[in-house]
Amino acid sequence: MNTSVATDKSLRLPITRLKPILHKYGIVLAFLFICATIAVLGEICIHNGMWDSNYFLTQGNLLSVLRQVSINGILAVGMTFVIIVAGVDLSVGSVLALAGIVSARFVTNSSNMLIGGFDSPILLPLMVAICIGAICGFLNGYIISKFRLQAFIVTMGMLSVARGMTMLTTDGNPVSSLDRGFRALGNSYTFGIPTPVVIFAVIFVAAWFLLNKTVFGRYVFAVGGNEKSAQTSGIDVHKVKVAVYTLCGVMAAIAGLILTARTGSAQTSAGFGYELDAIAAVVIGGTSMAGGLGTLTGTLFGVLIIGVMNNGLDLLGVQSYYQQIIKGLLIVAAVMLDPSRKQSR
Amino acid sequence: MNTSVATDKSLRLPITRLKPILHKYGIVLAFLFICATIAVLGEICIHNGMWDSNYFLTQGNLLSVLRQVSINGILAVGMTFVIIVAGVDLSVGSVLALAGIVSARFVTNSSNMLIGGFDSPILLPLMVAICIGAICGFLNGYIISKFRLQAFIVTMGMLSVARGMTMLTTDGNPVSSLDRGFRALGNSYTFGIPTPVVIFAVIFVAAWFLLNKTVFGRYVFAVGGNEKSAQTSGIDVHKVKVAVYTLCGVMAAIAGLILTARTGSAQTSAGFGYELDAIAAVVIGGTSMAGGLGTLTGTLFGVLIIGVMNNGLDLLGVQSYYQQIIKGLLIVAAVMLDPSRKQSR
Amino acid sequence: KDDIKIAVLMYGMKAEFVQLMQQAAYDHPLVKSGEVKITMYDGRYDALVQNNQAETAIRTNHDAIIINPMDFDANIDVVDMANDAGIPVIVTNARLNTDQMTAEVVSDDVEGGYLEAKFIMEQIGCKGNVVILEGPKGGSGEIQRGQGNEKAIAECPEGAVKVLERKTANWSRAEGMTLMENWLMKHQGKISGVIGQNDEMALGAIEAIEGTGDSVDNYVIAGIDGVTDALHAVKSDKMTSILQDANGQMQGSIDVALRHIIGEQYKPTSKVWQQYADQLNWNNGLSKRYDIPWTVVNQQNVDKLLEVRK
Amino acid sequence: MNKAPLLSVNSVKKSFGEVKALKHINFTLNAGEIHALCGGNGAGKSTFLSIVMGFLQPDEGSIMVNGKPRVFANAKEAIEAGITIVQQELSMIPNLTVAENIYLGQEPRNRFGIVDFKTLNQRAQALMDELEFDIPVNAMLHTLCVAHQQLVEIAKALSHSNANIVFLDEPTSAIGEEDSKKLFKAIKSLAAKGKGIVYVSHRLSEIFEHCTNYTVFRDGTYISEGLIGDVTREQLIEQIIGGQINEEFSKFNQPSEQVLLEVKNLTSKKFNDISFKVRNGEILGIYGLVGSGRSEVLNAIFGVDEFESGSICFNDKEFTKLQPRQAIKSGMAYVTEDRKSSGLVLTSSVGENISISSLEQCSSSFVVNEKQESNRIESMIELFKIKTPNKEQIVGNLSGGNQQKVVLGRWSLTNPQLLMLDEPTRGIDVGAKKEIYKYMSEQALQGKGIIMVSSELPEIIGMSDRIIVFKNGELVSELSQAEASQQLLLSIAS
Ligand SMILES: Nc1ncnc2c1ncn2[C@@H]1O[C@H](COP(=O)(O)OP(=O)(O)OP(=O)(O)O)[C@@H](O)[C@H]1O
Ligand SMILES: Nc1ncnc2c1ncn2[C@@H]1O[C@H](COP(=O)(O)OP(=O)(O)OP(=O)(O)O)[C@@H](O)[C@H]1O
Ligand SMILES: [Mg+2]
Ligand SMILES: [Mg+2]
Repeated sequence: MNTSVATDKSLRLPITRLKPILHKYGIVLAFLFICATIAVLGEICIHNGMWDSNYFLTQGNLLSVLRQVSINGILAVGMTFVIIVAGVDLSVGSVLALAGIVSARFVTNSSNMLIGGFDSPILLPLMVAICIGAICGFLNGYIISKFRLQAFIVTMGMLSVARGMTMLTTDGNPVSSLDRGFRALGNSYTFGIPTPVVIFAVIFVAAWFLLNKTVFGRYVFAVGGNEKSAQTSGIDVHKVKVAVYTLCGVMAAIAGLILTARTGSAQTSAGFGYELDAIAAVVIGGTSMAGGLGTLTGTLFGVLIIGVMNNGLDLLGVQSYYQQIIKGLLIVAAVMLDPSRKQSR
Repeated sequence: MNTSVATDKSLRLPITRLKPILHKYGIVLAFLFICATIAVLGEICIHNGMWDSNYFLTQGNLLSVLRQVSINGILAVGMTFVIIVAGVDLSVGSVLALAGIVSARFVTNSSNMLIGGFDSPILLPLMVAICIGAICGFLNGYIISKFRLQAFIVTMGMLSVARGMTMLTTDGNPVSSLDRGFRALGNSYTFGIPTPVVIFAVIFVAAWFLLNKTVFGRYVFAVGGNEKSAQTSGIDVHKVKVAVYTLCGVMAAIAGLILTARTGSAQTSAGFGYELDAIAAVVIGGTSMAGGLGTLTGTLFGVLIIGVMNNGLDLLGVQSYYQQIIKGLLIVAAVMLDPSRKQSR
Repeated sequence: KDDIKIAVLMYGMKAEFVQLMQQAAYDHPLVKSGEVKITMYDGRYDALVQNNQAETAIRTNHDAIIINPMDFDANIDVVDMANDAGIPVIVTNARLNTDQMTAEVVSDDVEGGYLEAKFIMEQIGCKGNVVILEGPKGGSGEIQRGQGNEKAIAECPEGAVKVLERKTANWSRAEGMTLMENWLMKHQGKISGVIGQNDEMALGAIEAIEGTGDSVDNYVIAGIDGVTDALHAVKSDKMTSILQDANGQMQGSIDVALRHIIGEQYKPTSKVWQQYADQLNWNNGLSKRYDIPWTVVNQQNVDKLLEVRK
Repeated sequence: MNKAPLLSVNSVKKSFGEVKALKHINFTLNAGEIHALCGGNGAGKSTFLSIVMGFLQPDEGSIMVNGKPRVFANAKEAIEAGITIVQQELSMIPNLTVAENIYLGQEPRNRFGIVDFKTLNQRAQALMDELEFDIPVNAMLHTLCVAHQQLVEIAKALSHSNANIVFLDEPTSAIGEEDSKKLFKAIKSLAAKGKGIVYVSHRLSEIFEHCTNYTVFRDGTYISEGLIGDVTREQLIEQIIGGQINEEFSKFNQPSEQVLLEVKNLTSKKFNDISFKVRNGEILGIYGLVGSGRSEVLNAIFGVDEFESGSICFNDKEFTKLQPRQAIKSGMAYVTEDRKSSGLVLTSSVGENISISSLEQCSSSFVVNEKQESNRIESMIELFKIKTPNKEQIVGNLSGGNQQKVVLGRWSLTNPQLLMLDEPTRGIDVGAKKEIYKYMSEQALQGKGIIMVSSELPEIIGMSDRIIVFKNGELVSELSQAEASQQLLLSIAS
């Protein structure tokens, strides 16, 4: 339902052609604004001797910000698809944990033997994780689309179920002391870039291509924009939805694998509440929860904004209470700064 | 957005008039189903000696279930309005905490002196709480409607801000050892019924009347159903939205007051994650997150379903892992059982 | 009375330490033998939920309540309810702001915080900078362990040790890791000690340090609880952990509870009482407070402790 | 009656970005007039009305209401000033009842703001009776057919007793003859009461039959005005499209003997035992009153709805159950009656909407060949003369008629053997209609089959080789083009 009122339609036309650019522009603006603020505050800190140099703008710091955001980034990629089809997936956090803990058990069992040249400490768990993610996602999508239920409630159910299963698999205990080779997934570097960042980059590019260049991508937008029209246009709405939720589940699983590798232990409490950050990133990125509108580039910057914010506030040693307040205000500010915003609701 | 596909148009025509009844019917069915299950399991427990009598069906237990749900119930009432105008309020949990902690300080300061005959231990904090709730809610509504931002992100910002403020007011410490008179609000009985239940009942009836009998109620449905045509019909959409979010904030504040009174201390961590339960209750109750469609009666049963579920599983001493799994499944099952469901999405 | 039912109210089920306590409960001799039945409640990190569950436990005729409270004040109702119902109520692990409980079987968090900080002070010879990874703000754990930290630091000469940063990582390893990463960016080479108010956060710090290619040998790191990963870390000399004896707290609580249910003739069956024979006195189960001692985990005792976990 | 015109608008301009929707608009409405506002698709009629109603603000120009200069900030003010509108696009609240929708914003209430539902329903019923619309006032709106929703919208506009200016933007495009008659009856009595009516329509016959004055816009510019009496149909058309066309239906197809589609005993809740054939190169017209089940049958054939029994034989393939996807693959296309809810994806661009159904044809291994795609899109924009700044325009911003053309373009791209058109010329201007008829004939000439559902008698008689008539879910009669006449069809259908 396009509920944006006549008056603001006017905004659309001029930026139609540039819309993608302007859209990015808006969110990039917000992003740069936040970076600038932190950098400036940094300079102030230097001035009154709290900082020796501008820690924020060091390459090292920016790299570790990237590494910190890669997990939320991967979740947000999947979430973007889901939200564009006018859905939402609250279960990503739990699915992340489930995939993490189950696959972790395969790590510990499979240290260092080789499967077809790959060193299995990564290969086997990866496959396991992806399967789990796919199953959870598939169930979400299937139930939502088949019984025409609201995504919110179904995925909320999955949130609870998956978390319970996670606890069950190890009777609540973490799986720890994981194989070095596996942990490389989280804490090694590839061409001088943290491996998680590389993985995130690859996933992002692939997803971007999928959403913007393929038939499937078009169908995703159509289904989100108007399910009924999509159906009469010959799109298999059910398939599209199931595919999207499955994709989201797989992303959650991969994120879970990386988190496990990074922290060196798969914990039953992992990923608790991550869904909110992921959704926030997507929405900050300009994707409308009403469906049919959205960009992955926006999501990318949404993710970065959240990451830089946390990093900056920690660097500035802002007290946690103020940090929460500022974070809240910045999120809203970021959304306001984005001109393309006015279109979606 | 009415994305329900043509096929169910046919469903609609016949049940138009009965819809409300059928709707309640569906959710009541789900509710009774769950109660029955628990009762039966109870009998089994008795049979193999785990229970001495059917604890679930005792009046005492049912009363305490009611008391347990009253807080989520009050939140869900406000949330119903918000969701019907096609919004959502993630900040209720934090607003609850903020209102709770600030008003609690007025309790401790104002023990036993009297304001105009009322014993202020309740009156003063109540007024304070309501103001805080109203302010937070107003800000939510104003920003969402004025800048046409997505409710999700704005209220998420408020979630963060309000929580931060809560911490700030007492530097993270709880406010405790509260005046007896005030605590009565939470743990006393009125006409043999727990006071929180009475408060909830009063609020529910008032809200029901507001939503179903008054012009404002009509406008709420109109704005949620089709904002543009609501405006075309000369409705002040902005006012309606602001009013709805303010109402929701006030509800959160009252819930916070009751929670504080019940636990006898206002904690900075209070109400964490409550928003999900409230939204769940509303959605289980058949209100569509797409807006324009929903009933408070449905919400009431949504609240009861969640409450009975928690109570029953605890009574049966189900292990927490299984509890989570069962809960997840039950939530989805409850929604599936509801025939009217098929209409909304 | 045939079999005895004890309700155990846990504030939540997501932390490994809670799992250890839960396990300890099921491992108690009389529970194993089936004479005593345990009902575990998951408080879902919500004080009100715990109060509701206490109500439920009483309604289902449990003979005693053992509560590991979510909140210092908000859970006092549990004690009152139990007293009204005339059943013993034992507070374990964390404390409650009342003296009406039958008994409390706890480990003094102030002491724990002191021990870990003290260890670090000794290692760094009372000079250099430290950072503190705190528990959730306002929680009794954070407050009391924090007091302990302060106490130890204060024992160093005025201004000798500087606390560069202190911030909550909500008991979480992932959050601890991120926070530490950011601090490392800021204080490269300036941090000599890391005080984690629990092990998870300390372990997170270790990951962060190793993640930047630095070596943990350049830092003195300590945590509290003695979760399995921490023990492994101690073994490989990455940190020190102050072991909080989950087993002692839980089985001790059960023994005390049983003493009050059964009476005089009950003799404690858990081995904690021998284990700490010198520091812990059964006193016929009538003491108001049992302090389960902390154990500083080091190379000598770590293997033994790891054995138990297997 | 005061001398000052009810509404006089002077040199109003409005642009949306680089699109100049209104370049220079004058308009004058006097009491007692039924004033036809004429113009091609995208001429700016709806935009003009939106500006007067306060949905949009003008960039320049003056608006005088009852001699006083007014620019309304929102609809509320306009309504209070005595202006009401029936919008071109249906805009009602799906989950409120008919009565609630009609009186939305003006509910009978006591001083505590409590709605008096009894009076509400009574008033609504009274209004419906007065207008002779038979629609249950307590039915949920979303259960009504498009046509009935349109009637409710009309009733709503006429419910404002204090209103003395009434805008009707293509009110009859979605409703049948019968209801149109009732509507004009109502309009006339209003005009007689000294109110002014602005009537937008592409159906010239209606205009000449019922209107007193006319004003013509073209491409956002005021062209001319005058008394209907003083203008001939040809002249008016010339002013509207800025050129001449002869209005005969350009029909030059030849039905073959070969059967393309055979529907056998199709039955469902909404219709019963429907059987008919469509031959290659044939245009089959389906006539009936609203709710007679025409769309329902098309929905069933295309697989949008299930049907209970019977079968569909298309290209010698027998189907007892279909999905739109299969239907398209096997060569059907379906222009639904309600483009907004079941045709277009309003949030997407013109281009995306045109290519969505034929993406496979311009993609290799699921990757869209954008070069190829945009060529195909552009070709359709040209073929149907869709008025849009570019193919990236959000389709929701197009004028009603142009949206309809987008749907036609989409299906034309799938290059179907059977075209099912439900009210295909709804909201389309005279010029474009002509083109669509031409297009239909061309397609038929290439041996394709066409089914056209229409409530416009002239067009259905003018274009169909055969006409079948539906009456509450039954196929009651079949006539050849020669046999058919307006009176006959009407009498059979009702
Ligand atoms: N919100 C908008 N953004 C961009 N362009 C717009 C918008 N609204 C209208 N237009 C353009 O303004 C022009 C006039 O539109 P309008 O709807 O007034 O035409 P119309 O005369 O009503 O046509 P029709 O007879 O098809 O309804 C069209 O070219 C349309 O594309
Ligand atoms: N009298 C009615 N009351 C309520 N709903 C109706 C009525 N008549 C039809 N409908 C519904 O509205 C839709 C329109 O009916 P349908 O389209 O089959 O009639 P039609 O002959 O195609 O009329 P139109 O040409 O207006 O589409 C269908 O879903 C039908 O069930
Ligand atoms: Mg128009
Ligand atoms: Mg139809």
